[in-house]
Amino acid sequence: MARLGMVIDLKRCVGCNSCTLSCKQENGTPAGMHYARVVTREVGSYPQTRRTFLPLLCNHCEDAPCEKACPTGATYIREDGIVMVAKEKCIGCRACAVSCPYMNRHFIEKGFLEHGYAGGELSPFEAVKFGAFEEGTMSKCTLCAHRVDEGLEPACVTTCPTEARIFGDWDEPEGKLQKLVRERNSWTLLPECKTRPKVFYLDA
Amino acid sequence: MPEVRVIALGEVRRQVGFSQREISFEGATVRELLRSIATKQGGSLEELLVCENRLRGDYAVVIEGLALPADQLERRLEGGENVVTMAVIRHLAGG
Amino acid sequence: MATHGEIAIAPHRFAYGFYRQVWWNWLIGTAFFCGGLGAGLFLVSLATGEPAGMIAGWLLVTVGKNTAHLFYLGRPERFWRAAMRPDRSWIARGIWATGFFAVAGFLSFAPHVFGPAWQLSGAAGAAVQWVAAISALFIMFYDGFVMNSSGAIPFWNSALLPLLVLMYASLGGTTLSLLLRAVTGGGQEYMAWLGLQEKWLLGGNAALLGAYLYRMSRWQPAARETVRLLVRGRFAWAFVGLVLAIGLGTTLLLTFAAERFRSEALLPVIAACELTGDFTLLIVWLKSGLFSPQTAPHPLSTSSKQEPA
Amino acid sequence: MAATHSTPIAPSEGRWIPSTCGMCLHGCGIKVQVVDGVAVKIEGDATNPDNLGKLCPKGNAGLARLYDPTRVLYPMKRTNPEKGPGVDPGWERISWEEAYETVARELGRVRGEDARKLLCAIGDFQRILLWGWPAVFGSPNFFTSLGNYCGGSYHPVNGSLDGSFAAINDYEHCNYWIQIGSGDGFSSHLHLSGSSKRMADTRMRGMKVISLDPRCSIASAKADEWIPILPGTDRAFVLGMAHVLVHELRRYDRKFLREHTNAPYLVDEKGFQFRDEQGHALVWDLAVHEPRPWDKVASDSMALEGSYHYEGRELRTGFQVWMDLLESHSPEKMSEVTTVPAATIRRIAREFVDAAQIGATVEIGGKMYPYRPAALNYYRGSQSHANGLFDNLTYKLFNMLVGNIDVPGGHLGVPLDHRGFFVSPGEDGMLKPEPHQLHPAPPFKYPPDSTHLMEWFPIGFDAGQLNAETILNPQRFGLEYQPEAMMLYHSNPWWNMPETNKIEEIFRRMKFIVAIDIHLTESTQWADIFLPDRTFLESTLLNCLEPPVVTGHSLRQPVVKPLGDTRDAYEILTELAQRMGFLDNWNDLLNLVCGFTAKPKNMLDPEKRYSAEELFDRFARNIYGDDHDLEWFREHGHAVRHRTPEETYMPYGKLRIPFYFEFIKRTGEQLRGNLEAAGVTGWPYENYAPLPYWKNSPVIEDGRRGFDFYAITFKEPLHTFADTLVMPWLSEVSEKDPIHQGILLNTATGKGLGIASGDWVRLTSPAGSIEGMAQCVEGIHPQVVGVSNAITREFVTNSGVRAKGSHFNRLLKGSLDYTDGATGGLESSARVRVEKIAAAGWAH
Repeated sequence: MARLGMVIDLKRCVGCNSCTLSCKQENGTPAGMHYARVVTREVGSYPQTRRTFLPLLCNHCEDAPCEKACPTGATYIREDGIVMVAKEKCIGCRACAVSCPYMNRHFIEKGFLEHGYAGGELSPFEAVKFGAFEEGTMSKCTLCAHRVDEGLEPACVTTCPTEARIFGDWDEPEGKLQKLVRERNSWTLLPECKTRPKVFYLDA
Repeated sequence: MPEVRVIALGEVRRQVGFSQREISFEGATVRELLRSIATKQGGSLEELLVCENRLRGDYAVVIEGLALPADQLERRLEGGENVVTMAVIRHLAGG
Repeated sequence: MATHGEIAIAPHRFAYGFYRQVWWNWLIGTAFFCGGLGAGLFLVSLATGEPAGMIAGWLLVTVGKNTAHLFYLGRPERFWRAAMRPDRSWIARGIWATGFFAVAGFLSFAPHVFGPAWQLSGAAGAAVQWVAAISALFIMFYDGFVMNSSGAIPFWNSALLPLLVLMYASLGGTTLSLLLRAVTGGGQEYMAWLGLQEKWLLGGNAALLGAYLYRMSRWQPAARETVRLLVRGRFAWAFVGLVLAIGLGTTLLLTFAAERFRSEALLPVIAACELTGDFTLLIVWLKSGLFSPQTAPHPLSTSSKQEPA
Repeated sequence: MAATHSTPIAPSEGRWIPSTCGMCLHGCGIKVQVVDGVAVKIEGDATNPDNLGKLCPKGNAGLARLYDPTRVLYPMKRTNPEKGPGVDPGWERISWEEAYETVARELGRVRGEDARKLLCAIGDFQRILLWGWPAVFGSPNFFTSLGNYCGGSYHPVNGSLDGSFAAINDYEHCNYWIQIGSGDGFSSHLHLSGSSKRMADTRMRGMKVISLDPRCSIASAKADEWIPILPGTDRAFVLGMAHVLVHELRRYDRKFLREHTNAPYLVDEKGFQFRDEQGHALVWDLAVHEPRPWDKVASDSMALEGSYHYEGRELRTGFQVWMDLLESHSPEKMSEVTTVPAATIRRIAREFVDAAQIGATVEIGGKMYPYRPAALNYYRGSQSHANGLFDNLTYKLFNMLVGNIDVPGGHLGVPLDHRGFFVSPGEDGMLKPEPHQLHPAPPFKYPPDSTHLMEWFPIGFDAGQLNAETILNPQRFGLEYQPEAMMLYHSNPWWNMPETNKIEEIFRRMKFIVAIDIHLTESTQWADIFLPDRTFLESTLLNCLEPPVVTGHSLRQPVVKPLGDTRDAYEILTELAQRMGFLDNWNDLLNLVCGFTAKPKNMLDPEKRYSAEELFDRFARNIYGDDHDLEWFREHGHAVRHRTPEETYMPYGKLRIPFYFEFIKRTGEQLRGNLEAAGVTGWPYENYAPLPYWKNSPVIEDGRRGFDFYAITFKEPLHTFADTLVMPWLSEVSEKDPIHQGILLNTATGKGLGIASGDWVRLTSPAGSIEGMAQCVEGIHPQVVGVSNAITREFVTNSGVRAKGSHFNRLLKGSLDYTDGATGGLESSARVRVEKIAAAGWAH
């Protein structure tokens, strides 16, 4: 048993989108789909202005609304807390997409897997990676379960140049995650949705 | 007699007909070394490289990685050094 | 780029701002429309013993609603899987209700169509009619629960939504029942009663919409923004124009006019106006659903500490 | 192709091959997962101390370059003789034999007539070994901007100061970091991924960052304080701070200036070093009150300041000369130039000198060093201006005031490669200045050989922007020939040079163009023959380029079977050299630039052809010894290690570094003599000054002609050069950030002009005009418009990417007046008029 999750340190993050691209190549998502991404925002007014960078990924919520909304049980939560989709059970009703306040559910539209990035034939890379998807079903961030299962960290964590993404297990009282949220000011996204995310953020 | 390894690059190599060679020569200075190396035209490397007692501006002699100043042809060679001779390659690269 | 103060509708998922729900589209709206309308018509017709309405309502649900749903699904061949978790999912419950309705509803009007041989005996017949009625009622409001169970879209997340779709389903059913009676000439004895019901429902729906919008205009920013979109923003033409002015206002005026002049000729126009409003309401409710912005606190301000999960 | 794996590929599948990233010039360590012959994942190599397993977004997009469906995979020839933007070349696949034969014939003809008629554009920074090919061909011409947007003035000053190539502040020890116009540690410049990690660690331990930038860049966004400033005036801000240190606070590192620089050396009335009859530079000895040779006076006896009358001469120390110059640079005056309040200039100056802890020392590795944990770091936009030399000198001198050059916590030189700093003794106890680290400065020549007038920049960079000026006005510069042919090798001069219309005219004049590249660009679509190169994932190379903190080579090796029928650019150039009859000279050049002459047994046989593997096998053994051959690198990936404190901190030991750059003045005087004798007039000699001061640039003067806004360009981590802008993976993401969606202008400015986000605007500069969609933001100076490099491409083959066509370089002038006369650096900002041409939503 474990409760795998992440802490994202906004003081360290420089909004470079390495996570976005690392996820892109690890998961080989079709055009327009990004499990990991960075939302930028300008705050304040000139000259007291800043840009904020908010890296996003599936929050792998304890009370995952996507899992509750799924009529078929295709969305399930693994023992270690990773929220997954069994694509062979998914009917493509998109109730999970509508219920996820973080917009981390992705629908593979018909035709998505027929073309490569530039609209032409699939590249050898895409031919290999697209097999993990199925048209007409949902897909989502798996916290790189296939990497975690081999003892590695998710791709976005491994590549992050500033080490802003910190992966770990919330069940370890003295683990990296618990320590960081004890030491720093931390919060989750949209707490009013009562989803109990396992991704926490540290103040910039 | 000191013995040095002479490396001839580019145009100089074309003139002397070899790329690198161990050379023993009478004397001890760079000038004497250059004098002992014959060119294909029948002259010596000294005639090709030296003008008015100075190394010609379009040729270089590099001894153990350091370029020989044009007026130091009398520099002594102890033997065992690497001596590179070449035509200066202007505009080696951009940037 | 949006600055502090106003929050824009985000053009894509990398932008800060409200994000429009893009998944549930006009096919879902059509399914909800057919479902509510059909079940409403069926229920009104069942209560008033009007087989034509029962048949039409049943067709709207079992053919209209289900076809739209199947067209919408990414994997329609696996639709049956959606029935797996009625304990948790309103969609699953809806599937069961639609299934019960298909059987019980059919059996309810079968004797009228295929002859008395199909007439079930007293208790069984009553049970079938009760099942048909309850499942029809369920179909009339469960869409509201399907939508409001999403805590992600504050505008939908209201206890008033099931009531609103139920009221609209009743209104649509009543309207269509009136029209059918005018066309087929049957069941005239309920015309006055239905006309009265129509007026009350029109007024009730207007009041309910007002309450809904009032409530939402004091709710989370994303809900407030939806209200703005509906009342003054890009959907105002549909909501104010089609839903309020045509669907409720014009319908109500015409209903009074039809009564005043005893003109059944107006009924098709009334039905067209009301059903337009009904359909449009569902579509704009879907289209104007907004997610709340995800954001970091201003880097120079502090936020309250939250306990770890 | 059909999908082959139905689940995500586990990291344990296939094999991981160590290699080197090629997505920018620097080259982080990577490992590539290959499954069934397909490269499926690139990750940072955690064993490489350079990037520590991290990768930037470009590195993470490497597979999209390898498998880019619009890559050119076969040799092609043009069948449509008509050329121009938008004209279909009618490409036709040909054999390598036909391609080589055609190129060797056409270029051979040019070489036979006058080799200088070949214009070369080489932009492959990692394969820097190949840059000498044009020289052995016989052409001096570099027809490309190369690095002079960013490094034109930067590299010569670094080399002149301390024999370094670039510079960075000391991540490990710095506590107060002023960042001017640079992305170091945040978004760009040296080895981004490792630098970002180091910067994050440094900020976490409490270092304060002050960022000066006209735009709220990433560095500014993350900084403790963002100070918006007008483009090209950063120097004025720093001169104002120097004024505060020298004249108001009177706080500077006197010991450092006396012991480690020539600041105390005496300067005569004409600005030359005052020497005795033997030629020794003299200092004023406070003990005996007379000038004495620098090496005969104890440093605490040397006068650092003061004017001295001696035998009727008026002498000042170099330091005093700058003090006198700085007198007129009060914060109030500099505030008028920069728009930054004088109080801010004073405050930052005080914070800086407080943080510098003048006098403190630290022990590292058993050795004592000065400890100066405050430093000013700068790059690109802060100094790529028509007075770029002055900009660079100002930043260096300001750092020197607190004695932080090459000491812990301070401003550290970064070497070009594994050879470290260029250290050799010069005159007067000084380090020999090395303004040219890429090639020796060609001697003065009139008429000039090169179309970019390299012979007239004795301390400068190749001023690529002058190509158009020279080629189109040959009589003005005495150019005796007209170029006829062009070789493009991984370079896009049509895109990368200013005044695009003039560059295009030169393209039109070419009788023959050959391109070696991996895809079609604005430039390569003009080619007659296209020779397809291999990507960094299909070729072999040992790489070490501008690594901060670390040193040593990292191996690039093929991870998959090359796609199509491509050849390694090195082998293409070698084949062409052989066919044109100069293989021997080519090999000899490689013997020289690879350093094989130092270990003659590694030398290439001039008559033999070597594969890239053979070349780099020798290269590896030559540097690291025979036990470190290519096979060793294939297995280990790299020989990268941390630089030692001895290599990092003052590696030149007791040699002094210049404070008063007399050699620049002297060089300028020599050039003046040469050019005047040749009858060339109008050359900007005044930029050959030994000390920097404020003077208006031509861009500031353009403001008087009604061009009331400044235009700048910028890039963020997703992009570098031109290539990444057309890669779908990367452009897709940058298209989602408003910063990269249009022309940025301040919201209040927009309001004043009646411009809102989404409106279509036109920028017009003295050089040209561009159009684009307006994006109103708060994070930009109200007098500045910003154009992301992500919207500058005009030609795209990838159907997933739009050509945005707001090509910033069209706004820049490439002429001599907009060039730094001393370094050849170009002016990278422009003055523009801004006008609204269509409202939002109107199709344009």
